[in-house]
Amino acid sequence: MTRLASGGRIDRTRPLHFSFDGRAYTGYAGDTLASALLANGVHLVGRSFKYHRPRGIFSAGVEEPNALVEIDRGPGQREPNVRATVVPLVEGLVARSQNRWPSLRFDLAAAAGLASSVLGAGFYYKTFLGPGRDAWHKRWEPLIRRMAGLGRAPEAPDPERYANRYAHAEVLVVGAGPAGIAAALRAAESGARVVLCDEQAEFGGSLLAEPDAWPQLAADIARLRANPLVTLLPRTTAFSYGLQNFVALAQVIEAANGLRERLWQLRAGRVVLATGALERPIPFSGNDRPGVMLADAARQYVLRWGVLPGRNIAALVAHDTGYAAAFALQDAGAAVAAVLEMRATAPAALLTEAVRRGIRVLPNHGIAGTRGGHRITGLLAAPRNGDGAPDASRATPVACDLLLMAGGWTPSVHLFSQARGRLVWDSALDAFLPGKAREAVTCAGACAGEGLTPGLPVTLLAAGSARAPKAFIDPQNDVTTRDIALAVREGFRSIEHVKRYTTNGMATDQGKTSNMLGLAVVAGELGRSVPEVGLTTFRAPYTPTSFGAFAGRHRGLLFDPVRTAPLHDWAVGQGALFEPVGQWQRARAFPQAGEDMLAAVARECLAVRNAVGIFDASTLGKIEVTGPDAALFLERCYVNAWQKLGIGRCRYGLLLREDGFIYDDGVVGRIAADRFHLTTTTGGAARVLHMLEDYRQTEFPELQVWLTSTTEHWGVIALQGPRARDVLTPLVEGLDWADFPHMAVAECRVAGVPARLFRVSFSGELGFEVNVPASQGPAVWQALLRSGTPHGITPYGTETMHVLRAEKGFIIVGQETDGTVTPDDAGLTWLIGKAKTDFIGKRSLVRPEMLRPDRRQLVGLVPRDRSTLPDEGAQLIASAASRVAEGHVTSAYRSATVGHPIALGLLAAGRARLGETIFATNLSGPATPMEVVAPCFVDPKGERLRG
Amino acid sequence: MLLIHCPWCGDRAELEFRHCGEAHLVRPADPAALDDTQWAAYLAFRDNPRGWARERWRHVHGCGRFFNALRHTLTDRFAATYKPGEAWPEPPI
Amino acid sequence: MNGFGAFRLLREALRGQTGWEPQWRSPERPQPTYDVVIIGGGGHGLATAYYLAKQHRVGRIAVLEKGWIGGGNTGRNTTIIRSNYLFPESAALYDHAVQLWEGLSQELNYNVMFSPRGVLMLAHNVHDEQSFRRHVHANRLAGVDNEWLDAEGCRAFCPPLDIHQQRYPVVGGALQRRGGVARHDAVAWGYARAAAALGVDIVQNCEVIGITRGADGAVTALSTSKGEIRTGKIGVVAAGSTSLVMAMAGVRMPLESFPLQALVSEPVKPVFPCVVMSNTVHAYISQSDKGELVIGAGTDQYPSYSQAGGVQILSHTLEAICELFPMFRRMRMLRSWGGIVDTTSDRSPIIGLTPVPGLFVNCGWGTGGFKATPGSGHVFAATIARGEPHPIAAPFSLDRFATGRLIDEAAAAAVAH
Amino acid sequence: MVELRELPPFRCTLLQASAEVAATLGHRLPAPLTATDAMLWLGPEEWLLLEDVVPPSGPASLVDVSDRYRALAVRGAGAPALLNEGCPLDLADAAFPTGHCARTVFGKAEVILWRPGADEWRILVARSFAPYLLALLHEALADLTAT
Repeated sequence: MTRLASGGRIDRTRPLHFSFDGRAYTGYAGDTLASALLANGVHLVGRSFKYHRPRGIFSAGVEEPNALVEIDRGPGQREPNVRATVVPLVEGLVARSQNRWPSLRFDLAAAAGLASSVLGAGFYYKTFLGPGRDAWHKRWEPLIRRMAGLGRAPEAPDPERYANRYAHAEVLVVGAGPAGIAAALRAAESGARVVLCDEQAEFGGSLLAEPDAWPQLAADIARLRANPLVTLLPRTTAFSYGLQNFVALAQVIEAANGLRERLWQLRAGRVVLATGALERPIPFSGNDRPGVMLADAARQYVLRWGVLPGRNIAALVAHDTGYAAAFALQDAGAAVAAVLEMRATAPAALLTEAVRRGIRVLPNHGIAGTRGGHRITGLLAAPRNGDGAPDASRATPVACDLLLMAGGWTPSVHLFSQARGRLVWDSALDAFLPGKAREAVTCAGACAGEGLTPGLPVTLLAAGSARAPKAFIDPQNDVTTRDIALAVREGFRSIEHVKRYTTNGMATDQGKTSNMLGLAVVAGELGRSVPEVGLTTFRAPYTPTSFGAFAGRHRGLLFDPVRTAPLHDWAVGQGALFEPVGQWQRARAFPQAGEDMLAAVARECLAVRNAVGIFDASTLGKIEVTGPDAALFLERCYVNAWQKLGIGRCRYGLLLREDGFIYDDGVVGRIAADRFHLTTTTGGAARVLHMLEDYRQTEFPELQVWLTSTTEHWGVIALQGPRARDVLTPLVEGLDWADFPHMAVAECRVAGVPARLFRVSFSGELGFEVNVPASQGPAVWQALLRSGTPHGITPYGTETMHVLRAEKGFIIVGQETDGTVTPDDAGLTWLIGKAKTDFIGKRSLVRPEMLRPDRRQLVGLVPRDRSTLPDEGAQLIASAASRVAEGHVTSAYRSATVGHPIALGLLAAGRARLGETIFATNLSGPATPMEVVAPCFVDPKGERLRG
Repeated sequence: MLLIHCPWCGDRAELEFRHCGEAHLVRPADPAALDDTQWAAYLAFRDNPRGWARERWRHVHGCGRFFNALRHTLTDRFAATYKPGEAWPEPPI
Repeated sequence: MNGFGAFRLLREALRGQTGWEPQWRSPERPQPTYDVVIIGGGGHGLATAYYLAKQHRVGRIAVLEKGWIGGGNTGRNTTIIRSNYLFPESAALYDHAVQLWEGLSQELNYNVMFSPRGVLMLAHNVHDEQSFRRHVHANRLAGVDNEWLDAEGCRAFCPPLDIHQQRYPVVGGALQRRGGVARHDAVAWGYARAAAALGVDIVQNCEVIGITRGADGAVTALSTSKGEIRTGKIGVVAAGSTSLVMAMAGVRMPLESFPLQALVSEPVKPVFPCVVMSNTVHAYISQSDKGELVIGAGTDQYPSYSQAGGVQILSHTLEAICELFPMFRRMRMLRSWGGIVDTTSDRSPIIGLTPVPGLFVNCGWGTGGFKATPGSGHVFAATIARGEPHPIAAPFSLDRFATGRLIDEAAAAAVAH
Repeated sequence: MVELRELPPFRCTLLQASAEVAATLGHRLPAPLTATDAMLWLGPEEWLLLEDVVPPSGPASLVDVSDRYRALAVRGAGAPALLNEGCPLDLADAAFPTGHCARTVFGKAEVILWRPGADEWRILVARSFAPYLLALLHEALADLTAT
């Protein structure tokens, strides 16, 4: 066993059972999956991306490039590419290795490694060019795709929930190591709201591997926990640092009730970044074998988790901290075969201590190669030549089962850089450090370089490695020093080009350990310094973040609000078919037993034409326009004339954009001299109000006019049909029927409820729209139904509404119009106030393009065979063989009233082509001959609606 | 997500606002007097500066007011927000 | 230029990859005089230079790039290629590009990994259905492939798709089988390599700081961070920075530049066979050959040159992805990035002449520029060489904003690019 | 603990007028960003009146919007945490003291939020958005203490 008998922060009284690749293992509470695997002697945990080389546990934290596993918590809860180093062990955890077949130990795809001399950086750009133009897509791409791609995506919907939270704090501290805890304590004492987050389950950071510090750590955390102004967020990663100290945090919760993660979006007065530093690996041949590990990670496994990851270790050291790791492992019972000191000499004090411990230190040494398959078994220690490369001819073998790499430290400046802070190269420390900040941010601890000491400069760490075989920089993507050198040779000089060409730093660890080394190799190849080569930009996320956390609760029915009108529940009870219209759900038809939608629509249409129909029009947008200048305001906005509209009268209004195209339409009624009731399309309610407010506030601020949205206040019930008045009359009080012609509006009572009653028609029949307070809608609807029963009242839906209006040639904005249609195109020039010198869009109507005689104009269309229904969207062509579109079908329906299909369309110079035959394209057959007719199929004189 | 200072409501999250294009474009008093090029200049042609931009916002999910802002388009930082009709502030140096 | 191919790859493997030379010449400094200077070393600019040299035999050509080639929107998009646009002018332009894409790897001797795996645009309501069917009719009439699938057909084409989502179920979709994706960086590098082989100077880290006009108003020279250059023809292909460059010549543009973000997931085994776009729920997605899910977001609402955008935009996009593909909630965002997209008021590009003689512009591609790269470069090169618009480019003139002859794909179709 | 419940319907009127005209109502006008028992400040020259009024003297807009909203009450010390599951405002005492009022958003719905008491909060939401808002709030409530 490699688990130590004592020590570490694991709870040996709480064993936890888990499995990896089907084998059962045991760990303890406090373990990560990685520490538990190591405790069970498991080093081989994965395969690399490209060459499928064996991969072991490389680190002890989020920077892990190698130990990626699949965690399976059940259907929909399978998660790929999870870093074993950050997964807290829980009872029953099921983990599997990835990217191997048939097994982790024997992976056939590892044969790719044999061809690695061919498959260098960017090889795929240079080949797969044939045979044939589609060779890549047809032949080669499928092969490449199968080889790539690490883990498996989940296959079932994720049953768990994700939450969002907005938060504010005077101080956000990122990182709960010693610097972060100290900063949080200081801030909390000043009475500020403090949020302290850390990506790990336990607070303490580097202190968690320093047993002497544990009592004080516990006391500090207790103090923070006792302070009500302090919010402690463990397992929470600050992954995005945006403008104005807006930081996004991903918190892993995994609550028993199914809440998995929460995305915090936090605005902070000041941010303290205490994000620490990451240890640098070292490029040398064979540095990717399982058992090659960052030195400090090995130390943490011993001291924090009580695991001894190797019995006979060697260390390659370029920084003093490597000795602490080697000593810690020795203290825990490991033999130290050798310490290879890359520097010319080891620091005297450390050398003395090593000698005292009986450890052999080889100065100015590197590694010429390693041995081993699924785990390292030995290395070739070699003195370094003048160029820094190990001299293989003078190498001596050293047996070991664990090799530590201590390449020095890179401060974690990711978030500082995301916040557009400037990074400056500190040549003494050989690292980029936070410089001038753009945000209210402080860096504390190792991420600011505090407490760090220099080791061998990174360019020397990489010196000579560019010619070494299989010296990995990015062990997940299998990017070697040679790949980087090749890219430079091929002219990729910008570090961004090198990154993209080699994929260095683009693996799931986002280059946390590979970027600096890649930079050093490029610098070496170009003969420049690291800061001259520059740095790739740091972008969110700091670590990969669940899609689910971003989406939060906005899923399923909560993805977008489902808006329903007051009569919705009634319609549901009637078994209506619904359609989404924007966010609204609207009843599309009310099929009776045995009816399909077409049959229902035919029945509903005939009922309206012959008797009376009732329709929920509540979703129409409504705006109350009030004030002494209300009429003048409308005059300036809409194309129509409004000043002379009588009180109690209505007009069909048309609104353009400044570019002259139709934007919205609707009936406007004048309730009083200074009060209009304006309606908009369902989809246009918000945007019309926004546009009118814009003109009111910014273009015409001198007008005394106000706008109030009343869309949600009024429920609107349309009664349409020759019997509509008969249904309504018994229920209406306070209306002078004698003065209530078509296009009139009055305030009265309907079924005892205060109402605004419009006499308007979108069907061509005698029609009314009853506006009542929304809460009264169902009661009034029921009263109308009762009153209408003797008259054959029939509820109808949006589809019938569409057919009825098309039979009359009334346009629907968004169906007949598409943002490119002018009033004249739609045959609505008659609406434009003749005496008006200006309104929104008027100037655009006289641009040359708008005056072209061949503009597409609204026409009616009837199939010559009186039976073929053309497709909505079908193109109109002059002959069945023509390839030139002259317009398109905007609407097409089977009309029960007319007895054959009817359509509306936009046709070039259409109004002059009545009687012509035009052809409508058909996706599954020859084009349909259509007769061009006037766009009105029922009661062209409009006598019915005046009845 | 930007934090925007509404001249009436103070600092609020960008979610409550709508950007409404370049500011200080005055609708011509007599559009009919403009030729097509001049009218197109009003409709479509914009400064689109890299640097300080004068722009309009509306606190659409707040007090509903339109206002103007001076914002740097390279850093997205606001120097000032101000009410319609007020003179534009000079950009910071 | 030594050719690429399997044989060369093997030969280089045997000699330790030592025989590769720089893929394109990148002189540190420009020459003092050129016949044509292209401002902007993205895919469009490099393609323009390539076709100028290849097809129009222009002798001295420079491409000036402020940073590194392909570092703007070329390297910051979701690589979707399609041509199923509504208006014949647009369909002609984008289909011209698709036809060039189909042979581009061979043309450039550089594998740009064009993968016509099909682009499926989802309809979620009656209005979408009407709009997309109109596209299908219009495209087929114009000889551009596009077909209508019902909901089950959509799921068959894209098995991960949940067509029965609670909120916005899928009612069908428009499928363009010739549409697909390509490797974005390779497009820039491939054009650069092929153009450089024909003698084009590609000067990186060279920022244009002024444009000089002669007494007749025509361009005569430009000044750069690397010195003065005399030239009689300038092609501006500067995407988000177009307004700035054109202002140097005193030309104001109908453009606004917005941040556009995109993101990728961690790589996974092949799970997503095609490209799916949904305008109603606002997202588009494909899977790269590396295995990453490549996901597009909408633009932020305010103009910006910061190449950064708000996290709420990413949230909005990922909500939509999780809605269409609920099994992806446990996938993780690996990288995100932002581009600067220059948009016109009708959401169609501007390609052609300007009021300044000798100054040509190609801009306004908004969120849809990558797919047009070869076609855009091809017609722009012809426009510059001949001094008059290529027939396919002619409708996309700058004066359409005055005449009103707009090509408003966005308004007409409400379709994201 | 946090309690969430829907309030019964109530009458309300939207007033838009200059401050001088509004002052003729006889009510004390709430300061910007605040509410009284009778009136909510919604914006400059815009108030929501919760009591019946006689029209002010002078040009003004009064529109009955009683049926536009549904009203919710949230009570308890944890209310700000619940509200911040969808609302981006800083709801701490210093930023949003008792008596404050704001039109803002919750998730994808616009709401009017005000704080009549230290642990008392009110939400007005447009009628058609109410089911969405209630479902969001109830789900968030269930998760509020989940660990």
